[in-house]
Amino acid sequence: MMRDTWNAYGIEMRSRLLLGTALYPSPEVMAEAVAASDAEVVTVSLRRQSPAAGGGNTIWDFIREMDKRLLPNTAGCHSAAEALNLARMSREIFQTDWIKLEVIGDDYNLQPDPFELLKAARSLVDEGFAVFPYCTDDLVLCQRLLDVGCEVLMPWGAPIGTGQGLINPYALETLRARLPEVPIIVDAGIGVPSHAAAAMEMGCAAVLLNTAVARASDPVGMARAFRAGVEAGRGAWLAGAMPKRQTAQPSTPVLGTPFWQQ
Amino acid sequence: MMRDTWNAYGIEMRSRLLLGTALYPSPEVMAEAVAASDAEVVTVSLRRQSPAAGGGNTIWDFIREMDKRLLPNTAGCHSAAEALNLARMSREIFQTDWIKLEVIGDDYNLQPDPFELLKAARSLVDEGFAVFPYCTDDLVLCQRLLDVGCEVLMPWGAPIGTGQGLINPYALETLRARLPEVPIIVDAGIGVPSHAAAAMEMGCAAVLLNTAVARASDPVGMARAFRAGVEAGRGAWLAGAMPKRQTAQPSTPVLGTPFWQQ
Amino acid sequence: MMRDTWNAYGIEMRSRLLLGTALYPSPEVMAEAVAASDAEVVTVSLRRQSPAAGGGNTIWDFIREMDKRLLPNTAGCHSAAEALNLARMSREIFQTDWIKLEVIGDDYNLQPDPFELLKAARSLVDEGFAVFPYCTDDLVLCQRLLDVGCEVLMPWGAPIGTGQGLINPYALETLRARLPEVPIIVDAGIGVPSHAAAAMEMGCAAVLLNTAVARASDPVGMARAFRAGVEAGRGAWLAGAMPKRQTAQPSTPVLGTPFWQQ
Amino acid sequence: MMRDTWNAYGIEMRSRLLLGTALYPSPEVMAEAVAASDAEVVTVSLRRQSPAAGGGNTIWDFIREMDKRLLPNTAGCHSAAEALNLARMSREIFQTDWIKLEVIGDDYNLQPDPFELLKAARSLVDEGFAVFPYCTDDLVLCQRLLDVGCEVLMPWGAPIGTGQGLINPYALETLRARLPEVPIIVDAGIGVPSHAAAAMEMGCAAVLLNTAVARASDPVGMARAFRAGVEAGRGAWLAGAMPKRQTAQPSTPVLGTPFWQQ
Amino acid sequence: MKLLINGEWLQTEASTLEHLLDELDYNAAQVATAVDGVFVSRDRRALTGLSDGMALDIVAPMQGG
Amino acid sequence: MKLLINGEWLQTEASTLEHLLDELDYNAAQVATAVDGVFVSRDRRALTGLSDGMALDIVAPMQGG
Amino acid sequence: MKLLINGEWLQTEASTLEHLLDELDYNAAQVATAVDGVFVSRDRRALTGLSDGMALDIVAPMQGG
Amino acid sequence: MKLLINGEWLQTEASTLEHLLDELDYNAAQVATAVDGVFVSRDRRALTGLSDGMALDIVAPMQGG
Repeated sequence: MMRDTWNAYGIEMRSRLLLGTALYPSPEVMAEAVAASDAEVVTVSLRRQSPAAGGGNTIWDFIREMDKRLLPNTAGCHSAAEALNLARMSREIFQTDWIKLEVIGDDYNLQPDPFELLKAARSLVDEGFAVFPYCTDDLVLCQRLLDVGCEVLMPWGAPIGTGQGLINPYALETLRARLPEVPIIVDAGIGVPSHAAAAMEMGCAAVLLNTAVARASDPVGMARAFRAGVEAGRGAWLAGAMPKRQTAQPSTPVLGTPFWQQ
Repeated sequence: MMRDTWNAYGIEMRSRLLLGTALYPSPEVMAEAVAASDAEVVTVSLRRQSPAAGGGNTIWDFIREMDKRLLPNTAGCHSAAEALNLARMSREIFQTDWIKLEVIGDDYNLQPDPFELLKAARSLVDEGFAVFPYCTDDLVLCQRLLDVGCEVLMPWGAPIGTGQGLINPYALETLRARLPEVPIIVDAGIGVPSHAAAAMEMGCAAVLLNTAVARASDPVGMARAFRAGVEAGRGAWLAGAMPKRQTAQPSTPVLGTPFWQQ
Repeated sequence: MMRDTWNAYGIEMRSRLLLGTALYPSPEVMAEAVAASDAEVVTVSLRRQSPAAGGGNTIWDFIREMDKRLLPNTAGCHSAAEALNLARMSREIFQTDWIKLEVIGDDYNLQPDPFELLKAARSLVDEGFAVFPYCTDDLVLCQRLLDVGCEVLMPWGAPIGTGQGLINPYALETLRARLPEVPIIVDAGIGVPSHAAAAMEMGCAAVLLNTAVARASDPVGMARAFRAGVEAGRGAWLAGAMPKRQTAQPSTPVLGTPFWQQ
Repeated sequence: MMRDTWNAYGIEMRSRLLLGTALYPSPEVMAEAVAASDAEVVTVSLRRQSPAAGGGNTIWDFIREMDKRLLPNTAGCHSAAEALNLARMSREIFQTDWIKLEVIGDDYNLQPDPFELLKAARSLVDEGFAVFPYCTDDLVLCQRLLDVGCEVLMPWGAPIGTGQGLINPYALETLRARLPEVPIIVDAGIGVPSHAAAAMEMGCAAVLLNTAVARASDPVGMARAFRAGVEAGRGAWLAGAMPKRQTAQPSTPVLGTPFWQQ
Repeated sequence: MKLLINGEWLQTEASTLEHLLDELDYNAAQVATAVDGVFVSRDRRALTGLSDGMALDIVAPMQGG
Repeated sequence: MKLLINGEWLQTEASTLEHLLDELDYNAAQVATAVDGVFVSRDRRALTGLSDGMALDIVAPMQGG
Repeated sequence: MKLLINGEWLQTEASTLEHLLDELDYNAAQVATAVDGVFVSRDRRALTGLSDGMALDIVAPMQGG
Repeated sequence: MKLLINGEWLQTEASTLEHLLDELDYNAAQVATAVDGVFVSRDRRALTGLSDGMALDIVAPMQGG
């Protein structure tokens, strides 16, 4: 098979599955799941460190050892100001310009706040960050994010952690059709590999998920399943799916059917 | 990974993708697509042979050379009597008891005729055939097919050749829940790998398709994509998917979120 | 508005809502709900009568007083033989040839048994009954029911009492398209008026329901709502809906939009 | 039936169907359709007037004569500035503070621009307008519109003129659940009465439409159908629908079923 | 003689279905009857003899869906 | 002096918006006006001087969705 | 004698199905046969006499879905 | 002097952010810091004076989604 890669902020990547590192039953399982997923990028966060913790920080040790590209997030931020400062702290610690920009606008559906998100994205781009905005599937918001310098979009499929899949395929297809040059990563809401495959079949560049793998009965097996699902969807996009038809059409040749007389 | 196989009529199989051999741009592409799909079973048919044809029969030569297990069909039959006689002819030629039993009840949606299908299935089982009935997703029909001795069910996902996917997931889930011991192969209507993955995520044993691969722009690439899709769905079923939730739930830990004061 | 009626077995009817009489909080509420629904036909049943009951049978007194056309059912029958005998008992008691023929094939989804249903329908038609078969949305089964003399079809929308609405609109639309001359009454599974309206918008002749009205918080209000929903859907079918479009189109004229310069 | 009204900006209304006045085959049909719809509010616009037109303006004469409450729109505006000035012009001409605020963000899906919309809404509220914002179903945007003083929300069901219905019911239900006190009017995208009924069944206050009526084969009949559909949905909301169930439940009593022996 | 009437065993000496209905105080005009799962019409009740172990259904109008 | 009126260039010598409406035979009570995209209310039309190149919008009620 | 072979009429004097296949140059091992819609197995072809108006199906392996 | 450190009040006499991290035994290379919600980079910690009531965030790498 031809080499099929994608690109974000000048980095060429092979794997189209980005994986979160939270919610796993143990650091060991996390590490094994990441390996099984074939992800090249994993998401991480910054959290308050108690002084008592000393040097101990098992999970981070595990993550560091995996030697994957890090995508730090600003999870939990509710304003542009918070997200900005957390992004700066991330850059210092993780030594990367990459930032998954989350600015939550509602504590019930954990959706992005379009207004604060755009404000934060503009500032972060100005400061040289490579912004991966966790956004809604709103075309105008997405266009604005591109206007301020984002080179990637990360619309939600469904609210974080719900596993509902792609609740508004129409909107995602509109994004894909209207912004054909931009890598779209569906982030949040994916529950099973068929959801991931469906996103890729639409022409999305990649998929980012966490809960669906971490909270499976067997996270490692599920990571492997998602890897296959993403490959399946990507492969289908490249191979060009048949058009849907309204009426049935036989596959076996009709000509020469036995027992049939004029 | 543990060896994961399934079983139909005493034959243990590894691959959960059964592939049709019709509608490909060329025999070469067909052969390459079958190889890429990793299918162990391919469907074939019998058609009237003109005497002029002599020994020549390119496509059949290609199929024979692949050395796959054959599943002959009775495509085009509209009555139990036709299907019975075609099945007998198939057994003689293909040297196998396996038969994909199709008895079409309507030329518009090419759906199975529940009545003729059941009648033909009963007779064929009596004659020692291993019947793979192409059926609807009707629970009662499926139960009756089991009652007369079928050991596998092949409900449609959507009308043949439409690529619409699983048009009635509720019915398929009901089949799966009520007949947990029977291998269910979703046959017909699948258009893209995410459809196949979704069928496998429900716990189906396998998927049979033809048009979606043969009529893709790149059949070989699509065969590979479906292989991955089936593996993805099967893997997810084994790994135990997270439950869907109505409301969002953060993946990144909330505890220790910076900037937050009581 | 032009008089819009429909016809079953030679009886012309105005109302397109048929209502069940079971599950109401009280006979009074039932009577009031039936009145509010504007139904001309109500379904009834036969049940074992204890000798102790004497003449008392409140609910039946209420039903009789409403002076509606009765459609007795064979609810609870699991075989053609049971349904046949219950139908004959119904005819004697209710003095009507009309029979809602139910032959249940599964106690979990309460779906019709296609085989026993067809057998019973054939016999009942022969005995002069006007058979209203509660059937699945299977086109071949429906065609067979017509072949044995049914003049009306009553496919389910969803399993009885679930309120899930039309779970397979594709199948219902196929029925409507392929059997354009036959009155189709969607029976079972309807939960809210929009479901009833959707069935009517497809060109169904009528809708039969019970639980959705009887188990609403306010059955009388819900009966009125369903009456409106059925009228809405019927009106839309007659008025000819706009075609769906993939892309937006302004309603307000674009010509003469202020502030716009070439 | 109890009097059931709703309220926007201090005006109590009975009818929950707001109707557009564009796209009808003739002014006469428009007037008749509005009458049949029972709408109390109709939308209007301002468009450039050629001097040659003199006093003649047939359609406006028809609208004026209907003596309905007017809701002027800012259709075609692409920025807050345009919308502001058009709103001021509307107020002068139509002598009403009411304004349906449209600020289009994309010419393909005609969706609202969340950023310009919010800016315009803030200014118009400050100038004393009663703003009816045509918005997306984004909860955060809706909350912001309320924060700047909007007392009504008008989320889209689907892109204008597509007739696709409610493409994201999850989002609309979230709005309804999170903002229970605010009148929500589903505006745009509704194609048939069942769509309108479904919106009302969710607890929306009203529905605004135009194309679905104006472009029906029989606009007057369709107006009547939508009137019924809105009443049906509203009635159902008030009457309290039964809960959906996963498994079937008989309506006819099981106790006393004949032919059954222990 | 024991009969299974509407699912319950009952001791009776009624020789015909008609007599049985009388004996049990049914309003004969308001019920329909079956013996061993087979409908017995009103005008045949007097002609329908009963014997030990028969299963009878005696039904009356009721609400239905 | 040339003005862009409703998207089309027009030659005029009208000194104010009010005069222009008169000159063009508009029914002043039935239109609303904007100059260079900014609303000009009815009572300010007489005070609104015109100069070369200005863009005017003159609008009237119409159907809308 | 005229036979309907795979949907087309053919004049032949072959007395059995086996002879017919020979006459038409079919590779007898690679086809399956039916007479008047009923399967005739390979070992019964020599025993299967033909008569005027019979409908024969002679089929071979092919692609299928 | 009382400081709000990661959401909890603490009594300290550390004059700069750098001193505070030392005093609390943080591994200075493994945390990032903010004062009153504003990021303070590593090389500015020594220059950042502390005063009563300031809110500090001291964060370290963690799993995330």
